[in-house]
Amino acid sequence: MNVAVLDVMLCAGLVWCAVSALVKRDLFASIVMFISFGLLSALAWIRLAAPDIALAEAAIGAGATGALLLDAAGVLARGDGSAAEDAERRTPRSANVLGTIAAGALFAALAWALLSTPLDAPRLAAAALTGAREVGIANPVTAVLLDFRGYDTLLEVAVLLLAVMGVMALRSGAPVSVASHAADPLVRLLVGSLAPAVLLAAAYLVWAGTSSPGGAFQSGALLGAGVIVLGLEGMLQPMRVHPGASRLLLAAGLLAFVAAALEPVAAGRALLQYAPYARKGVILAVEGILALSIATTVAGLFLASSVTPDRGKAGRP
Amino acid sequence: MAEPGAFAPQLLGLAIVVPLAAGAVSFALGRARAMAAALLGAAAAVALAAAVAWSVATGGAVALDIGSWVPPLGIRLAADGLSALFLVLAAIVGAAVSVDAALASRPGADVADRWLFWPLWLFLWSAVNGLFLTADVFNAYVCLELIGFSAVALVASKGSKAALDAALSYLFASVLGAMTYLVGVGLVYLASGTLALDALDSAVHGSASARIGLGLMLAGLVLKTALFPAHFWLPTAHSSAPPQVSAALSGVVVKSSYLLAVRLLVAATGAGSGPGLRLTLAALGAVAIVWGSAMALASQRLKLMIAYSTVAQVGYLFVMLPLLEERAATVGLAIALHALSHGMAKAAMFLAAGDIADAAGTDRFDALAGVGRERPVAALSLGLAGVTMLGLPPSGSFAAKWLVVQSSLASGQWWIAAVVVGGGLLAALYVFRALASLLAKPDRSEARTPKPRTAWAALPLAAVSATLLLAGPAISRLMAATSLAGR
Amino acid sequence: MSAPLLYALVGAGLVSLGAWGLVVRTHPVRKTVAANLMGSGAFLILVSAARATPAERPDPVPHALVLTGIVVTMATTAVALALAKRRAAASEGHSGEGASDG
Amino acid sequence: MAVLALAVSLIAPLLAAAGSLAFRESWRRSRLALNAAAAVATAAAVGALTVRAAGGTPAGVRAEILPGVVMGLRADLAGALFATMTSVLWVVTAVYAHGYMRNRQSQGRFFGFFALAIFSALGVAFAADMLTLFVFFEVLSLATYPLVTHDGSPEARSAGARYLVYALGGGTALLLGVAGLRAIAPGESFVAGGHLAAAGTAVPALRAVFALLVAGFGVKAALVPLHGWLPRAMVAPAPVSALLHAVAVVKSGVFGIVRVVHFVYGPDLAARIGGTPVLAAVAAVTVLFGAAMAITRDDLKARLAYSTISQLSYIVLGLSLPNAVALAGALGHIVHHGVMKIVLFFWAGALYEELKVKRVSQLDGTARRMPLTTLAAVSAALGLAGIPPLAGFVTKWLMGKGATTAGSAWATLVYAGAGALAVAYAWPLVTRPFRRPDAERPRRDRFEGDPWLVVPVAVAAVLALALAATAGADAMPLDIAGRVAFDVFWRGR
Repeated sequence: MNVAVLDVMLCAGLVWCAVSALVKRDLFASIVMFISFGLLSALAWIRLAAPDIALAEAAIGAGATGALLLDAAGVLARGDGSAAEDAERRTPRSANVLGTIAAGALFAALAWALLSTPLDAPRLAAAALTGAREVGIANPVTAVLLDFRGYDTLLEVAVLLLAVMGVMALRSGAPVSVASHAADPLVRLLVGSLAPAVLLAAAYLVWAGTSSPGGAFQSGALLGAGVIVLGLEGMLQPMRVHPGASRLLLAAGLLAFVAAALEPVAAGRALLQYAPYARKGVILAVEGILALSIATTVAGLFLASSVTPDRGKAGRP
Repeated sequence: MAEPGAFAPQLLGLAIVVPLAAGAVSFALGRARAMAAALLGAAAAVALAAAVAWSVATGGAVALDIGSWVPPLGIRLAADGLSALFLVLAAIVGAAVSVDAALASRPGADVADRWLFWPLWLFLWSAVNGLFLTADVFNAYVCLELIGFSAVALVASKGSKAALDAALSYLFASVLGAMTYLVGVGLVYLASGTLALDALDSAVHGSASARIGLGLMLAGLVLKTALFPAHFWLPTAHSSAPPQVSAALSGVVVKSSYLLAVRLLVAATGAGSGPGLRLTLAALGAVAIVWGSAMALASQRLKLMIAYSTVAQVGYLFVMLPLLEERAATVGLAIALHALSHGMAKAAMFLAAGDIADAAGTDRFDALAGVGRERPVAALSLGLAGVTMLGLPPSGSFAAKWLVVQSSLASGQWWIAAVVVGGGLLAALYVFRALASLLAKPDRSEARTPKPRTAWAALPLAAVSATLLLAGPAISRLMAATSLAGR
Repeated sequence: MSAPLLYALVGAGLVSLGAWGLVVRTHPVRKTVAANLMGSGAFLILVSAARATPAERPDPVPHALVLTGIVVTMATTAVALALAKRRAAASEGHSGEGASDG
Repeated sequence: MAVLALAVSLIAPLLAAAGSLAFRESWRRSRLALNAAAAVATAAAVGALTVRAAGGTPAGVRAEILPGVVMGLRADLAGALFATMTSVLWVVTAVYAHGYMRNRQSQGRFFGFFALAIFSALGVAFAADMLTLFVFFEVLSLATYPLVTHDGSPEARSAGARYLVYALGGGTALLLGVAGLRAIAPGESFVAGGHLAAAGTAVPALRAVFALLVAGFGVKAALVPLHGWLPRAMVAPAPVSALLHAVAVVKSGVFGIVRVVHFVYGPDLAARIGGTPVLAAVAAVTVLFGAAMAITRDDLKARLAYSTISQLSYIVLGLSLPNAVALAGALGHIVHHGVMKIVLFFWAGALYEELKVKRVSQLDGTARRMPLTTLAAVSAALGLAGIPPLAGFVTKWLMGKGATTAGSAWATLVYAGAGALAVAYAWPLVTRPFRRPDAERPRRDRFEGDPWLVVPVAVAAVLALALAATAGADAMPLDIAGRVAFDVFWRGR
């Protein structure tokens, strides 16, 4: 796979967006550059034949993270952040120079390491691909994600639930409430027509996950992003989500996965060792619940934290 | 089960997943019943840790291939003597922290009315167990992140401005450490084609990117373990967090990334770059001991002093490393003894400091006169924990100091013995300054309104750590199932 | 100079850039952006290695690792920004109320 | 059965310590009962152990704590001697402390750490090897710190800080010494006559280890220049000064030196490497320095403190002379001096409690107010000065005789000189109480002092007199000391 013009352009774009995201004076401008970096990197993943990652990057990397950053910048830049942060305390010149030298050294070491070892070593490719065929899951990434290294994914779902708990703790325990903003009708129309398509796409991704690019994370992220957009447009009546229900929904993904992991142990097999006949069924079930849970988490993370602190006072105990 | 040994591997998985599940259930149950579910989960975690330690003591090292996929494709959990001992440390400190938080949860206490403490705390415990037991470098990354987030959220749960500032700097330091570690994992995977820890050292031979990758991984772990000069985030975080959280952080969490660093160092000996790496880490450790003790002496607040003492005590764990090569068994035992006794003593000190700060309203030294009389249990716990800080007999850290002095005399590296012995004297300065201010007669003896909370959880912790020498036979039996010599 | 190697080198550049930003920049939002960049850089190295393997399809293991990594990075962003906002709120006015000191 | 006695002798003080700390502050009676019972049980157990040791089969237990690290307890004759003194005097002091501490705070803490100090002193006595002895020695330092700083006043805190600096400094030297010893002779337990005698190690290494060990123990044995902490530690309550600074703490330092010189190196090897000659010189200096300083001190407890420094070095000088009789005298003096000095510290405490008298110059007329206590004190003071036929004279005479037979006449001269100085500093204690007080002391209605204080003083004085009277009889401290000296010098051949 030799270097094409597109690759060079893409790489240049990536570096340029990254540099300006860090260097730009105005906070909003740097966040916009970061979001464009996210989109370019989604393209890069496709060039590197990693469709699963491209999907996740687009939905989470550029979408959810971008939304979170914009919301945070909105709150912090409006001057209610302590003056020191806004004035971007000038780091002392020496720290700046030292940092640059250290970063340069890091880059040199990394580059030298990459150049001195053959990139095209076989590594685990063959083993993983044959393993996936044995197990009967067409999409090898899903096979690795949910079977060979299922334990990683279990902990990763725990990370997501932990993030929500952290955000809730920081809003001192107020339950996740879906807030809404007024918006102009044209955007509402567009979003209204998009919503069912997003729902359908998410459902498809879960189903197709085992055989083609897709899976719990991608569909959950997509669904979550959809809910965020709906929320932003005020399309969701400010439904007073009963705290117990929202907590259960958030924890459902992890609890389901833990149940699927512990069931084999009860049946005398190893942790996370699905029974051969039920493998696809269990994986699909787990993926479904996981997708729902991730969607709630992504939406919850954004909507819960997007409630500006003063409006959040009501929730404070 | 056919014979007890067969179920042993499953214990490893349960020791991680059960607290995790308990945390999720506790979160789902919400404010009213979160504590009850969490305490149940804590009890289960303690029992599982004891079961793992028992099976390692009787049957030697235990390993579990998750989903029965053999590494490098699958993830392996492994428990040799050292990780079993660290698991037991996490269980003991975990039990004490849970009891203290439960005791503190009566109305009016600062931390436990925020019920999210319980699920966050169980996630932290499960992640620490995960890091002790994992034999897969990428899985260790996920555990490191889990620990990072739960610790940051717990530190921030205090709500004070100081706690939030500390939590933010802790978070970014933790993220930088984890990302550096991740890049290291990427490079090592590039070079060796495997993520399994024990297959690492043979695969790492000679290739430049593997050595750089390993270096980056160690750099990340050094940042997470707060070894000097990467310790800047620890004092503020550990001193402004709620007492139970500081006890868990200083007692156990700091040691989890250290254990992984030791495993990597053992693997690095294969790559031939071991000795140089260990000497630099040991030098940093020596500076950490001096710097930590000096700053502890200079601090005006009890909790800040205890936090800086952690920076110094982490230095001890690294200063022993150059001896690991030729005398792996003895130094391995020294590491286990020091980590266990310091972990328990430090947790006891923070719990006691929490109680003392309650009684005096603040933990500034000049306001603590006479509190020793009001809170005898807390003062006694602080004293007993001081025995361990100084490395005086019959504490576990004395046993560790004894083994290190022996080994360094035998292997001719005298400076390590000098640093370890000198460190004990430095610790004496700040420990007894704290004790003296507690025992001092109050100049004005107006009756303070003592809040109804006593550091009952701190006393057994401090007592066990101060007499850990007596548990020597059991610890050395467990360490017999450990091989830290590079292959 | 194969394409994966180019992307890998860009990845290395992004890691260094991210590390520089995380250390030097002080504003929490900029630090979070830097952390995300560093993550993307690391993932770029992994996936370009996956693409370069001689097997008939790219190595799925790094892909799974990167998927996990992306989700973890998003969690980092959410927690960091929530913490930054809470600290701004605490310092702005509510410092007395929510902050039980000592 | 014997191991059971060993266990009781160590566990009883531990239980007393735990109980005292756990009891409520107001449970004074039950605390006294607990401590007294524990003291009696310990004394009985130590008695049984002494009999067994005298029978030639000492009780012992060894365990491998860590791989290659063996620790053990063994109640041999020398250990039994030191333990007997400590446990017997603990009984007396427990009663005295109950009376003395009546209106003071945190008595629970006081009795707790007091019993812990006794536990560690007994541990030092029964340690079978240098590592176990070092462990108990350090626990003793820790247990006595809260006692020295008991009443929390600024002087107490600074005295405690100074005590710690010396104790931890000594502890570090000891740690390095014991590690060095372990490098030279791994895993050896004490043998009368020394177990190092045969080893062919380099002399400089032997000298270094000897110096480190003796310096480590020398801090607590208050050898000049390591004695600074002892006079300042007198700020502690009287029972602490009595038991710890006359019996447990300082004597464990001296006992440690006995173990090093006679049970690790052996007298010949110690002499060959030039260890004991240097030690004898330092001891001689301390004897004279302590006695001279004692004369100048007007504060009663300070005078007694310097007297202790001087008398301790009687013992160190005696044990560093290559002669069995001198060693027997030295070991005997450990017990005799302990009993006599405790009477004087009790007396000082009673004087302060009753009449707020702290200075020697204020002693005039105290005999009329407290005749019984003063009589006991006078008998002890005379003994201290070495006036025949009292206990102090008996052991000093043996040490002097040993010195002349060993051919080091200068040592006899030192003892004679010290004797004169001792008479000088003891004389005011004996005569002033009987003088007519110049200013009419305010009439206190009570005749003698508080019985809780008077009875222990009397009992201790009687004990001192009994020691003198039964000097020759067997099974008494002097006899046991003689046997130990015999074992060291002859069986060792």
